[in-house]
Order: sequence, then structure tokens, then C-alpha cells
Amino acid sequence: MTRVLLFGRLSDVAGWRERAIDPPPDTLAALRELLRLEAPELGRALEGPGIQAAVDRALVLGDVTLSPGAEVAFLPPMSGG
Amino acid sequence: MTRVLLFGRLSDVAGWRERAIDPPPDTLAALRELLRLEAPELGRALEGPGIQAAVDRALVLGDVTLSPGAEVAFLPPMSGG
Amino acid sequence: MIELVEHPFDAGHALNAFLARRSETGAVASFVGLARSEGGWTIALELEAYAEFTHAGIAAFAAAATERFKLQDIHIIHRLGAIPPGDAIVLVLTAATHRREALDGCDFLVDHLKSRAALWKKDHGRAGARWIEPTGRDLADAARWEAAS
Amino acid sequence: MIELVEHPFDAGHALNAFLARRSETGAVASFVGLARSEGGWTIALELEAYAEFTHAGIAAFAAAATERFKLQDIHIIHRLGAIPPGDAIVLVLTAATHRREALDGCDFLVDHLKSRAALWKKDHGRAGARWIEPTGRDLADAARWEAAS
Repeated sequence: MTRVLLFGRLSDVAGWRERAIDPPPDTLAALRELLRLEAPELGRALEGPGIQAAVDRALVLGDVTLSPGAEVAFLPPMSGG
Repeated sequence: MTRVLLFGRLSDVAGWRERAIDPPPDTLAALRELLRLEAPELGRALEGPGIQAAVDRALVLGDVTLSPGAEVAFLPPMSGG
Repeated sequence: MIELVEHPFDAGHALNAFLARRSETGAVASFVGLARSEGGWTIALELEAYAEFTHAGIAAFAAAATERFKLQDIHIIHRLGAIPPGDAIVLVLTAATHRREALDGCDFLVDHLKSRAALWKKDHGRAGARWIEPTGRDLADAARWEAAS
Repeated sequence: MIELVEHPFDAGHALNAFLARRSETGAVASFVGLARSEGGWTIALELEAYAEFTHAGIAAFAAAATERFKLQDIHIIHRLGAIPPGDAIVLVLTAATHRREALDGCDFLVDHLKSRAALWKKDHGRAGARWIEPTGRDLADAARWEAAS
């Protein structure tokens, strides 16, 4: 089972903030494809400028392998303070 | 009567912080000369680097005329905070 | 110390606690960011975080600031959830021997919190809600610490 | 508001009072300067002022800061007399719409208080007493606001 978290405007686009996906995809690219097929608008938003991905709470660049219990978060440009 | 105020290390050099001088000197230069004759060490300190003079609470450069009731302050380099 | 809190916090109390027992500190700088009303248009700001990930990210640049500016201590409080206008969003406190280090360290932390901490800010206004993204100035402010290092 | 006080003051209380009722302020920066113990060598600092002259001089550069950094408000408290290590000497508070103005305004005021306010500081130490004059760094810090303007 892969846990997927959306932050900021991404959760507004998707209509959810957190989801479990089972069976778990093997790679980040496979997860993106799965989300895109189900909801094209979210798929596009995830590819948008400044969106970062974190796997098990570490930022990743490009594609990576996902362990079966991975936590994947998609992060829009950060804006605190 | 001229009121003379010394601040910071100048009052340590002179041994006083505030004095009334009567009859009042006509100019700042005359006041400096009077103080120098009485206490050469203070006279030298007043000519030292970074010492400013204020007459009636306004900084002055060079010599100026003093009114009979003037307040003259000698200010070493400022150091607050 | 880094705190992410869901409730209003007392900035003055935090400042006094930070100032206590500091016989070798010459300078404490602080910054408070507040929610603005924008002439009545903003009803509330909403701040979202990614819990431990956010905390760890802030801790990383706090450690960088400590090293770079030789800070003796840092305290950051960032509020999450709905924040009405006039309330404090964030407090940053830095302590150092001399003023320049305390002021520059505070400035560095504020710039990094603005565009490099895992926080997302939504403006709930009379005209609707929108997510706020960092401005060009926010990004340039954070980048200046790289150019200067 | 500019205050010269002969007694300890409560920086946290002043910060909270300054933060109250600020629905259009986005940023409050502050600085607290403290007396250092210097490893036990300093018994107390003594701060001397020239009353109204000192107040007027500080008011003049506070007005310059307000104009230059578009500050909404300033509060300065400077303590006079004998100040033991660990006690606050000075508090500077600035309020602005955005963070850069509040931070730079605070920085400007601190630099000017250090070498351009009519204040004189004496260090009463175990090894005797000496008047402290501004360092080269203090003078350079104040001068950088002229070069940049």
C-alpha cells in the first residue's frame, strides 16, 4: 500500500488530501501515471512548474523506486511566514 | 552665567560634570581658553579627536558667539546600544 | 527550538523567556510576521504543514544559520491552521554576542521560512480563497544568501 | 515613541503592546541589546545621556528611518544609569507592511543608536572602569546607510 499526500493547491485540484493506493506502484513514474489516468487535471498539476515530490520524507528528483509501504508527497512552491 | 556640561570621559578628566562660569565668556573660543588655562589636561582633551561641542543643545562647528545664559556641552564620540 | 503550533502564541512571553539568563549574549534580534486584513478583504490565512518533514527542513536551515552567523541560540514558532488578521503567524528569535550576527541570522531565517520551509498559505477572503505562492521578491531574498556565501 | 528610562524595562511586555491592534501590519522586527558579563569581568555598564538633546537626536534619525523604510511605527526604549550583565540596555521595535522594510528599518536604527545617539557607555569591571568608544565596525556599520542611499 502506497500512501499519497497532496499539499496546498494540489489537494484542491484533486478533491482529496491523503489516499492509500493498493496494490502499490513500483516506481514514482508508475504512481504519477496511475494518478493521471484516473484524474487528468491532477496529473497535469503534478507536472506543473515548481512541484516537488518527497518519498518517505526526502525530496527526490526524477524517477525513483518505491518500497511497498512508501509515503509519497507532492509539494507546490513553499510559502510560509 | 555660562553653563558648561561635560560628558563621558571628559568629566573624568575634569573631575566635574557641570559648572556655572561667571562672568560669561563671549565666544566658544574664549570659553575653551578659560578652561585650558585653569586645567591644561581638560583643555587638551577638549581639542582631542572626535570631541563635538553643542551650544544651547545644537551641535556647532568652529567658533560661535555665546549668549550670556548659554549652555555649552562637550561631547566625546557617542557610544550607545 | 522549533515549534509548529495550532493555536495563538504569546510573542512577548517567548521573547522574555529567550532573554532570561543570558549573561554572555549581547544581542537578540526578533521578527514577528502577522496576518494582514488587507482593508477587510482577508477573513483568515490558513497555514498548512507536512509535520515532521516541515520541522526537519526548518531545523536544517536553522543549523546552517547557527554555523554561518555564530548564533548562540534560535527559537522559531510557526503557527498552523486558520489565522485571523492581526494575529502572529511566525516568531523568529536569534541570540549572538554581537548585533550584526543576531540581525543577519534573523534576516536569513525569515527569508528561508518565506520560500524554503514546507509550508503552504491560503488566503480566505471575501472574494474567495486562493493559495499564495512565493513572489519573485521572496525567491530573490532567499537566493541572496547563496550569492553572498 | 522614544523612551530614555533609568530602570529595568520589560521587553516582552513592550513587544506585545506594540503588536496589539495591527490589522494592516505584516512585519514587526525587534532588537534587544544586552549587557554582557565578559566571563565575569564586567560588573556593570553605565549609560549616560544628555536628556532632551539625546532624545531629539534619536527622534531625528527615527524620522529618517520612518521615511526611508516606510515604517508604520517605531518604539525605542534605551536604559540609562548602571546596568548589570544580563539586563537589556536597548529595545528597538519597527512595524511595516512587509518584512524587508521592518528588518532594514530596525537594522538602521540599531546602527545609528550605536554610534550616532548622544549616549556614552562606561564599563565598570573588576580591572577598573573605562569609557567605551565606538569601534571601527560601529562607524562603518552606520556609514553604510549613507553609501546605499
